[in-house]
Amino acid sequence: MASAVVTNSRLADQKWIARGEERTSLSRFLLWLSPWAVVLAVGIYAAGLCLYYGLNQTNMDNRFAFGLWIFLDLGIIALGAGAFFTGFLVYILKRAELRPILNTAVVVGFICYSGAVAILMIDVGQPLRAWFTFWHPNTHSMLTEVTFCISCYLLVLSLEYIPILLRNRQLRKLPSFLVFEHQLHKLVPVLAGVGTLLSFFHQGSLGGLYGVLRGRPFAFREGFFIWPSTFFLFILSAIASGPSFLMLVTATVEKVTGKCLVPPDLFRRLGFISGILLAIYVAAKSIDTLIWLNITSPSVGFAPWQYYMHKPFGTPILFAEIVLLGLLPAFLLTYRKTAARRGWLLSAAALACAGILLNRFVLTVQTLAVPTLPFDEFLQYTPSWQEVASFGGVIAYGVIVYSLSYRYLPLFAAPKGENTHVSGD
Amino acid sequence: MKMSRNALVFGFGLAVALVAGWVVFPRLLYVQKQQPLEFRHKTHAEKSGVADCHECHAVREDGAFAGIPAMEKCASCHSERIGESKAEATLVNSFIKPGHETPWLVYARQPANAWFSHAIHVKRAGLACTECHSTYGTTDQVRVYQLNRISGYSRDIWGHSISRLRRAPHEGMKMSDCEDCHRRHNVEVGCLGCHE
Amino acid sequence: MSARYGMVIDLDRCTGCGSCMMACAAENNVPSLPQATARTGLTPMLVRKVSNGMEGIARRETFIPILCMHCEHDTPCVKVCPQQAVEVDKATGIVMQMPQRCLGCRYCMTACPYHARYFNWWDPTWPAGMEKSLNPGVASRMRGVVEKCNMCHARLHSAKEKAAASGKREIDLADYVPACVEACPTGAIRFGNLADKNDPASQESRSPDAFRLLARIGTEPKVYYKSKEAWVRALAESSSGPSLKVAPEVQHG
Amino acid sequence: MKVTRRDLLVWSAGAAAGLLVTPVPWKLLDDTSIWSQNWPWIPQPARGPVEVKMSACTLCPNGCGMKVKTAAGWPVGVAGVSSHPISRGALCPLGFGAHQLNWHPQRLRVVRHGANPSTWIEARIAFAKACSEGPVVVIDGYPGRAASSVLQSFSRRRDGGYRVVLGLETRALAPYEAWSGVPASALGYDLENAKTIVSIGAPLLDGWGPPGRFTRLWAERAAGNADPQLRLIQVEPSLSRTAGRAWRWVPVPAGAESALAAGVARVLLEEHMVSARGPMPPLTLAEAVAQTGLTADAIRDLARKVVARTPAVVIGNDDNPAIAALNVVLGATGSRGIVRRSKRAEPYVSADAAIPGARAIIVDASVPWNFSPQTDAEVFRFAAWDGGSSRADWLLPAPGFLEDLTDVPTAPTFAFETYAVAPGLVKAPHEVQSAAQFLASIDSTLATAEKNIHSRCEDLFRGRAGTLRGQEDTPVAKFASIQKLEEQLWKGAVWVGEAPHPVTLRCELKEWPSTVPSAHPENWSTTWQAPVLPPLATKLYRESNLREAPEKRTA
Repeated sequence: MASAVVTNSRLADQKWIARGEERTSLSRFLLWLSPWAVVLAVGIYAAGLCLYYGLNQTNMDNRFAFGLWIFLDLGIIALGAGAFFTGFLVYILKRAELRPILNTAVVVGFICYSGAVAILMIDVGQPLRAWFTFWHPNTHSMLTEVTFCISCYLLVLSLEYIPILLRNRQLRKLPSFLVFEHQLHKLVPVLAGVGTLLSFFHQGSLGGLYGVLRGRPFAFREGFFIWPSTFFLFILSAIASGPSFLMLVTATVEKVTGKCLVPPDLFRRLGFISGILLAIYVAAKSIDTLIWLNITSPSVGFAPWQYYMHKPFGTPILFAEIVLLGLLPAFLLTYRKTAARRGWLLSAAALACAGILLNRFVLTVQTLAVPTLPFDEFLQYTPSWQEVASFGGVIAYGVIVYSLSYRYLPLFAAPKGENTHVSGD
Repeated sequence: MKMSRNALVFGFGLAVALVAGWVVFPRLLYVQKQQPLEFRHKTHAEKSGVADCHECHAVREDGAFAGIPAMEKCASCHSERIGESKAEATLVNSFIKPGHETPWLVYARQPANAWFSHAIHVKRAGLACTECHSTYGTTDQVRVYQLNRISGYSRDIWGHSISRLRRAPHEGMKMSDCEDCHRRHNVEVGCLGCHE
Repeated sequence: MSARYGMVIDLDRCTGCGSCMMACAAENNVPSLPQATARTGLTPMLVRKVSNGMEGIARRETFIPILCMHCEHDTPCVKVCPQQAVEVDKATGIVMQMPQRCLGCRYCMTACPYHARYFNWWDPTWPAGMEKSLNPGVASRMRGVVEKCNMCHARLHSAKEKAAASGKREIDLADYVPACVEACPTGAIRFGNLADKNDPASQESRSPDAFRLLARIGTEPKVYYKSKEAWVRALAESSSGPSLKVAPEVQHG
Repeated sequence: MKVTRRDLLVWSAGAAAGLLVTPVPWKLLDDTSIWSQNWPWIPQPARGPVEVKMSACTLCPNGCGMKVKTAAGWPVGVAGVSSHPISRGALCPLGFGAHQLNWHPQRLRVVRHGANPSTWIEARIAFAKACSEGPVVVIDGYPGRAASSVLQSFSRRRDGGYRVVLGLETRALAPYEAWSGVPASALGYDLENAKTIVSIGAPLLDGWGPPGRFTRLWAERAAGNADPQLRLIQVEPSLSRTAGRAWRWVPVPAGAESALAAGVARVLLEEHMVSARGPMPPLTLAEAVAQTGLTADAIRDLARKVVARTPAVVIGNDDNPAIAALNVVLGATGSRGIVRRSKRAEPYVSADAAIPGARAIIVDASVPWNFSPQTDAEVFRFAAWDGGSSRADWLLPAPGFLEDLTDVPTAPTFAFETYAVAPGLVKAPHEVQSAAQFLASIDSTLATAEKNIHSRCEDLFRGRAGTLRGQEDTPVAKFASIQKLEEQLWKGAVWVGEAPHPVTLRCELKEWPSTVPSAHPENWSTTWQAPVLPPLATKLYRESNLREAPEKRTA
């Protein structure tokens, strides 16, 4: 969609668009949505196939029991971490300057989490029994922790999303909604707090998910108390990549709409936060890797080299994960000269996100591919079109929801009288 | 005024829901089914002098439970019609003569994945039949079998009181009921103990 | 007293005939699905063929029956299951899988180092009428759940029942023999109570030739293997994967 | 008064609040959860009394003892019988899935004429017509049964012929028949007393004879032992299951078996390692070396190993006379090795030869599916399963697994005579009929198989020889009445005859036989070319790399 913007002309859906906001014509907007709608439709069809005929529609098998979908879940939940982290910074640490991207953060978070939950529902063999986890939870299972936290946090995100939704021009007309929104808004700081707590836990337990697998020496990590080191690494990497991802999203929107939506220095601030955290993460990750390669893994008789003797999963991946997509972006994001340049900043952010995705990919896919029994082979797995389609469906769903929110909700206009909520501003 | 109107409407909704939930719902949930024959435990106990349940519902020496007696057991007395009742006619003509088993609707029938051993509960633990099957063995007619439309099992599994609040000790055969009894007698069995 | 059922499989006796796999599948009502492949099949008992990696006269092959190892300590699948569909039975030490509780998340499958857990990718189906040949006492599983070796618990049930009927508290081990053990034509699989020091199986498990797969991971599997051939033990202990090459001690020809 | 939107909201609020204190939500949750754990469309085992019955496996001529578990009257599982003298508790993998065979999708339920369905009446008419035109030949795949004698006497009356298709193990004994005049079907291998067994391509551990025989022997006397009581030397091109488990494996290219046998024989004779005398093979050691690819020392060493521990016997996997000749040289015929187990006088006529002049040919269900007679006569083929691509004119549905009473004569390769009975445990569908039943129904003067079984039991009882081996062993002489004896047989007991008389097999061999190039039959189910396999066996092929499906192997 071109950056030209139609102005001063009444749009077909003008009365739904916030006053003073300029939006492109409805037809062009729909034109922009239509391809995504198609992808989403195909995705829903594929998901339907999986639900109706069962998981034989996928290309997973008894040894590759987790596939593309789990990677997707871990990936988007990591990127969605921007939501809770920004909320945390704004409301708990009172960093008011981040407020302009707060709404975007919430919407992005909502999209990521709802998408992840949707995929999880397809991924389990008996979705109608998924709720048993709440009735007969196994408190020792990381997955139980994940299930509880993610579902609770999705609820929180929806509650955070509602006030933004209610700021729509038409919905504001209903007095009761206005009241509701105002009440709810008082609650948002609390929600942010709760969200932070929940997110901390499930981001961690998503890491723990693999870290606890004693039977998979490639993933198994020692840890503190009940939590393997991956638990903490995941939290770190998630909050490190979150801001970068927000930055990318916002930048994309600015590019697409050709508007300047946030104060120019905001990106630098985000980048700096992201960079610092990334640096810490890289340090921690390196230490963890050393401990794992030299102590944890040899202690159960697995020589480090054998994890990396299978192409294309050689040591280059490890290098890329830590240096190329970790150390490098961390530097670019924090170093004054590069951080000052938008181009550098954004590409660094992109690298950071890619790094996190690679990390999730390695942990989910390589773990299963690497042989454990002495007479096992290295495994290959290619997802079926149904898996890919539902994957794409989630992405499309995200784009569509975000586009709609952007068009009809004041995502970037800080609502008036709001600053009074925040001290030190 | 407005307030009271609201209260009224609210109460009305409440009342409707309560009636629907407590009165209508149970009727909708269960299908009433008649047994193929009208069997009288009492009469059989008196006429044939059968005192003990085990004489017909025996546990075989390998421990397997024989359950409802097979047709030849009935045929041993009913090879020809005894008495004039309609049920008698059906028994002889449509089951014994052609040699079909009677398709009894079993009140206590559990899902295929549940395993229950009468031998262990009766022979080892010495439970009386009545502890689970109530005094059904002495009644004088067969009850209506109530089939749960959703789960497809007998109402006896859930127990007769729909709330499961004030129910008789023998009422209900859900897993939780088994667990309760096991807890009371602190006999521990894992999932494996009762599941196939 | 609580038993600890386990097995010792003498690999030198295994001829790879596959009787154990057949008997297991028949006993546990495992369907023969035309759609299933080696990747997606259901083989609670799976005999795998392994070699010493050499070729020609120096080549040696042996067969390793893989089933659930019923890990005793820190059982990987038990602690990961989100809704308690897997448990280590206190009385028997059997790691048991409850298909009716399972939601099919397959986390346990990723946790199992032995790949001894199988997912029902399809609903079970049999040719018309063949469901009459299903073994009573074992409920057939549905699509979307994980299953594995439950050590023929149906046979354990009937053994218990028989004991109860004859007024005994403990079962007679002669009444409880898993299908694979019963089927093995060479008697390569010895089943017994490892907790009982006098039990033949428990004694064999302590013999110098006995070993366990991936024992070093520390999950205390209750399925032991046994072989006098050095290369077999070397293979089992190695962590170097299929690239391993071990020269045999006996020269053929 | 008019109802406002507000009223509706309030009303539903009340209703919602009310529902929460009714059983509705909670009961629905509970019931749906039970429903979701017991999907109604998942087949579940039938309920009914469980019993264990004794019978024997009728899939192949080995007749392993079978414990059959039935529920509500249907077989739901099989197991071996440890007290059984033939199978000793073992069954082959196919056996464990046999109880599902009757439900196989390819089960024959209607008479087929060519490609189109027909009826028994039409089949009878066609058969009667053919009979009126000329002689009738009957082909049997499992001779010696009570049913076989029905087939035999029928063909005699129709001045036709009685031909048999023998299993590979029996066919390997053909040369001795030629040299001694004792029918191959009366010969067996004395493995129980052997200390060294040289198998030239015979899948001894993989479907050779009843699995309970050699497999058990090997497990007891050889498995995992560097210096075993029973030395198994496997001569085979590739590392087969048997070769992999053998004490020694001698890789020899396919087709060089005769050369190896000759080479070994030459060494044995030249170096006077054997007391028995036999013809010196024309082949020189050098030629043997050239053909087998082994070194001269290797052949000498092999020869030494063969005679190091006696009794020794050589077992081939086909009727290669060179291998038989080696046994003669070894002196492994008569008193040990190859022995005569029964007094049968006249040999069977093999069905492989062309069948001239016959108008109709009855092919019994026991004949391997892949056998098709070389003839222009009208072929009436009995079969329980349609293996497809049958060249028979008529396909007639026969009883399936344990669907009729049959008896079990001595298993191929056995060193002593046995007799057992396999009671039918399942009611056969009304439309099926065995060849014996069919012929008996045509010629009412024929004794039925049941009658024959009874008269055989009488013979056993009168003979007063041998022992009935079941839960406990009882000498036949101890039986008070024939009923008692039959009762025991029906309960799975097996009659075992006396040990063979040593000197009844004398092989006259003047010079070394000229050899035919040996064919290499595939492992497993060589004894039983089934039209179909148990579904679980097919599963085993598909879902593991343990075995390759026969169709793949032959391809």
